[in-house]
Amino acid sequence: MGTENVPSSIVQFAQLDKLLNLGRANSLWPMTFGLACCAIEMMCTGGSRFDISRFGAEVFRPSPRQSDVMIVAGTINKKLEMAVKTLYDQMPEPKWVIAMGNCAISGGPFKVKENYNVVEGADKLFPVDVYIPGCPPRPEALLEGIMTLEEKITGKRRWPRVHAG
Amino acid sequence: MDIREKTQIALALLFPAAPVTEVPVVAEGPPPPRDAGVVIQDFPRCGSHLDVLCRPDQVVAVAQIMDTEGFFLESIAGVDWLEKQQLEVLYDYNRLGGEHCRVMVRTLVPRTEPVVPTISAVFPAANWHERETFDFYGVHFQDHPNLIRILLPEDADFHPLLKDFMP
Amino acid sequence: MTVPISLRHDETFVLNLGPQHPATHGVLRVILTLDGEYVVKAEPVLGYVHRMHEKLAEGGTFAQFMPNTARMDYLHALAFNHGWALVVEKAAGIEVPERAEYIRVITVELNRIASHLLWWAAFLLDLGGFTPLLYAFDDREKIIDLLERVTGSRLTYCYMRFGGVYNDIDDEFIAGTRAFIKRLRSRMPRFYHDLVTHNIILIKRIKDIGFITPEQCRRYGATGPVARGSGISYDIRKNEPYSVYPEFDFEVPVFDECDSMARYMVRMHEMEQSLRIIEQALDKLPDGPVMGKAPKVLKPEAGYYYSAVETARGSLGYRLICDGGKNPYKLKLRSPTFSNLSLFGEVAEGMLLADALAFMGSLDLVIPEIDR
Amino acid sequence: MDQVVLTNIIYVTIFLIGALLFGFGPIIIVKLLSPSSHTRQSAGRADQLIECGMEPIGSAWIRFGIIYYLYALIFLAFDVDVLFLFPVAVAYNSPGLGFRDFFEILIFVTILSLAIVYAWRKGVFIWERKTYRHQ
Repeated sequence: MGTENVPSSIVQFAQLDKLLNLGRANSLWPMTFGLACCAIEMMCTGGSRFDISRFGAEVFRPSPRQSDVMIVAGTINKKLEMAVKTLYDQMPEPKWVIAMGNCAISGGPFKVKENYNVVEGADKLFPVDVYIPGCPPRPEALLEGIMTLEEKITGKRRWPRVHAG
Repeated sequence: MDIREKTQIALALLFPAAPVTEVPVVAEGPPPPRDAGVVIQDFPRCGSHLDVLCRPDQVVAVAQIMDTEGFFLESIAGVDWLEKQQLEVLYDYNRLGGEHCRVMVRTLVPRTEPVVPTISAVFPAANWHERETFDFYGVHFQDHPNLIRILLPEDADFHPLLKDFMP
Repeated sequence: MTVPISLRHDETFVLNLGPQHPATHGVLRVILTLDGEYVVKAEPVLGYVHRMHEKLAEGGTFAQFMPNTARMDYLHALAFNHGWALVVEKAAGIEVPERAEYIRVITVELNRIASHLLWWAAFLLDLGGFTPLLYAFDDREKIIDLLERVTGSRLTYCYMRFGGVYNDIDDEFIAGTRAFIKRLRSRMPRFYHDLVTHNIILIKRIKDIGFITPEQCRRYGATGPVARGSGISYDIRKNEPYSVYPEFDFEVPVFDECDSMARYMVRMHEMEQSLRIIEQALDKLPDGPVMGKAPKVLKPEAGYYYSAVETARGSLGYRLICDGGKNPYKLKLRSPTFSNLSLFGEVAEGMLLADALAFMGSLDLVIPEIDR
Repeated sequence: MDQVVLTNIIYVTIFLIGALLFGFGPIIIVKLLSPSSHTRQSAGRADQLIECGMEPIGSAWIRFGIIYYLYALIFLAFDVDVLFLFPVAVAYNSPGLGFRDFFEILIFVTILSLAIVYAWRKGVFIWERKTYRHQ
């Protein structure tokens, strides 16, 4: 379950939490957080061909207060580090982070010995829930990432898993 | 008389008694030292028509000539010649429309105290380009309106594109 | 122009049009000093997605820098590949076969249309219209499928090699491109011009907004559709012809109203011109090899080289300095949006905030290309 | 206190309690369900104002232009106008309402819309581009 490291609330429901998680998983509101090339693939996923709204995640909220998941799509560099951390803090619980693209996973093509300005991976700043490799990852990969996050939240996978080959 | 000769004559006024010499082409290493002056280059080979080498204090004069001739400042680049302990600031001028002519103006400054006068008064485009050259090479542009870093975080204390920089 | 107003200190407040903002198409931060709805001073702050491309260029060989070029301006990545291939071929003196030149032009022009379509979608998203994004992305996906067949990737292409291109185009690509040309031509008047261009809301929002005089363009070095919207007929494909562009006849759309509507119309007409170029290139496509003879390890002669290429946003220049080694000694990328944005501060002063954002949308910014 | 008055009072109190619940209900639910101690932090900036991830510069408590105040006045004029039109709307289709009453309402609305004419003359609706002199 994705919310076990969230501090407990006064009132605890067992069954109601399952229902709440089902609702949360199927209406993830991502925060518009396009940094670089992966942002264009995120927009293509929002387009009508790959259609992220089939998973209820097409409402891209600009403000962190109204978003559930932060899709880090692009490179975080040292000048943006504090802004990214601030945005993460300003998001209300329960919140999740999808690291989209190699730059957000590990600095990607900029993880070289001359690297003086790129933060090598979003997980250096805050806990990341789903990693989507690719540079940029295809829109289908982003959809798979959202399905994986749904599985992490609700505990079961609603969509059939497609095995390559 | 097309624009290239006109510019070349206008620029040659700055360098008294400097014959227009052919630069010996060197296949290896940094360019050979040569005195200030205007050299004609063949455009298909190296992409610019005129190559002007001038002293740092003549940079503003060259910029004013370019301004009157109707050029625009395309970019300012810094080069770090480590072996010769020199920093080079390279201005690219080009023409917007009309007859095509690209001029490359270069100045060499010692690496220890790289100071070049600013041309942002003549070309406002230079404001950002000079801030970027200061950001990457540490070339100090005299009386620039606000010479602070443009791409790196303000509190960075290194100049990354210098050859001897390694994080 | 009204009489200049001088404001006391406590009559303006500072607002961060910050890194994470839907209208900045990436991570550009503009510190706006506002007097109510009016912009008193706008100062863009860059560097939030600076990814050290020039330092990486000095670290790797010439061929290793090709993928980096696509990650600077990912909307028109093939033009960046083309520029890098041109400057290194100029430096090392490599010949490119005729067919490869034609394929380069076809793919670059397809990529230019895809870039203009995405600009059009994002610009109207800024102005509040969401439906155009669906139409534009529908067409753009067609182009991306075509280019994916040939180059293998959707966005950050690494398709060109020194001396030619990596993959030859087959008949299906040619048939697909012709079908796409017919399709976009049939959709252009209805979905793009009737739905949006003649829409009174769009005309009210961007007509007579954001005046850039030709003199300002020259002093700030603005090129591309921004300059062509202010009456300056400067297109590198026409003024400094490179590759096989002289063999196609196409006009350079120039509007001299100098406002955002003019820049909008320039890009819409440029899409039409690119379709014409692709059509002529497909008709004259010669046969022959696609990859010329190029040495494995390039050691170009020492010297200063420069090549300029026309991208969707303006003139992209590669200032390459070689010292005879196998790595570029110094590479400076003259990115067009860097200069186009530098005039934002001067033009946006005194504008309404909503108009300033519409004006920024008409500049067609791609931030990683500014920050490099 | 006969039957009818009593039921009316009951209806009003139920309605009042419903409104209060509707008002304070979410606050109570949030207090119960939200994490009690803290949310996950990376830089301890949970309660910083939202300004695109940046630290807000200066404060926004400045002396705004008078023009925005005039907009508020126009809104207020028409808000009160609507308030008075409510009873008219309720009694609109009752037989007693003749043309004379309709004209009275019309006159009432036109007098109030003079506020717009006043604002128009004062130039509230002109949003010209300004130029500033920087000290």
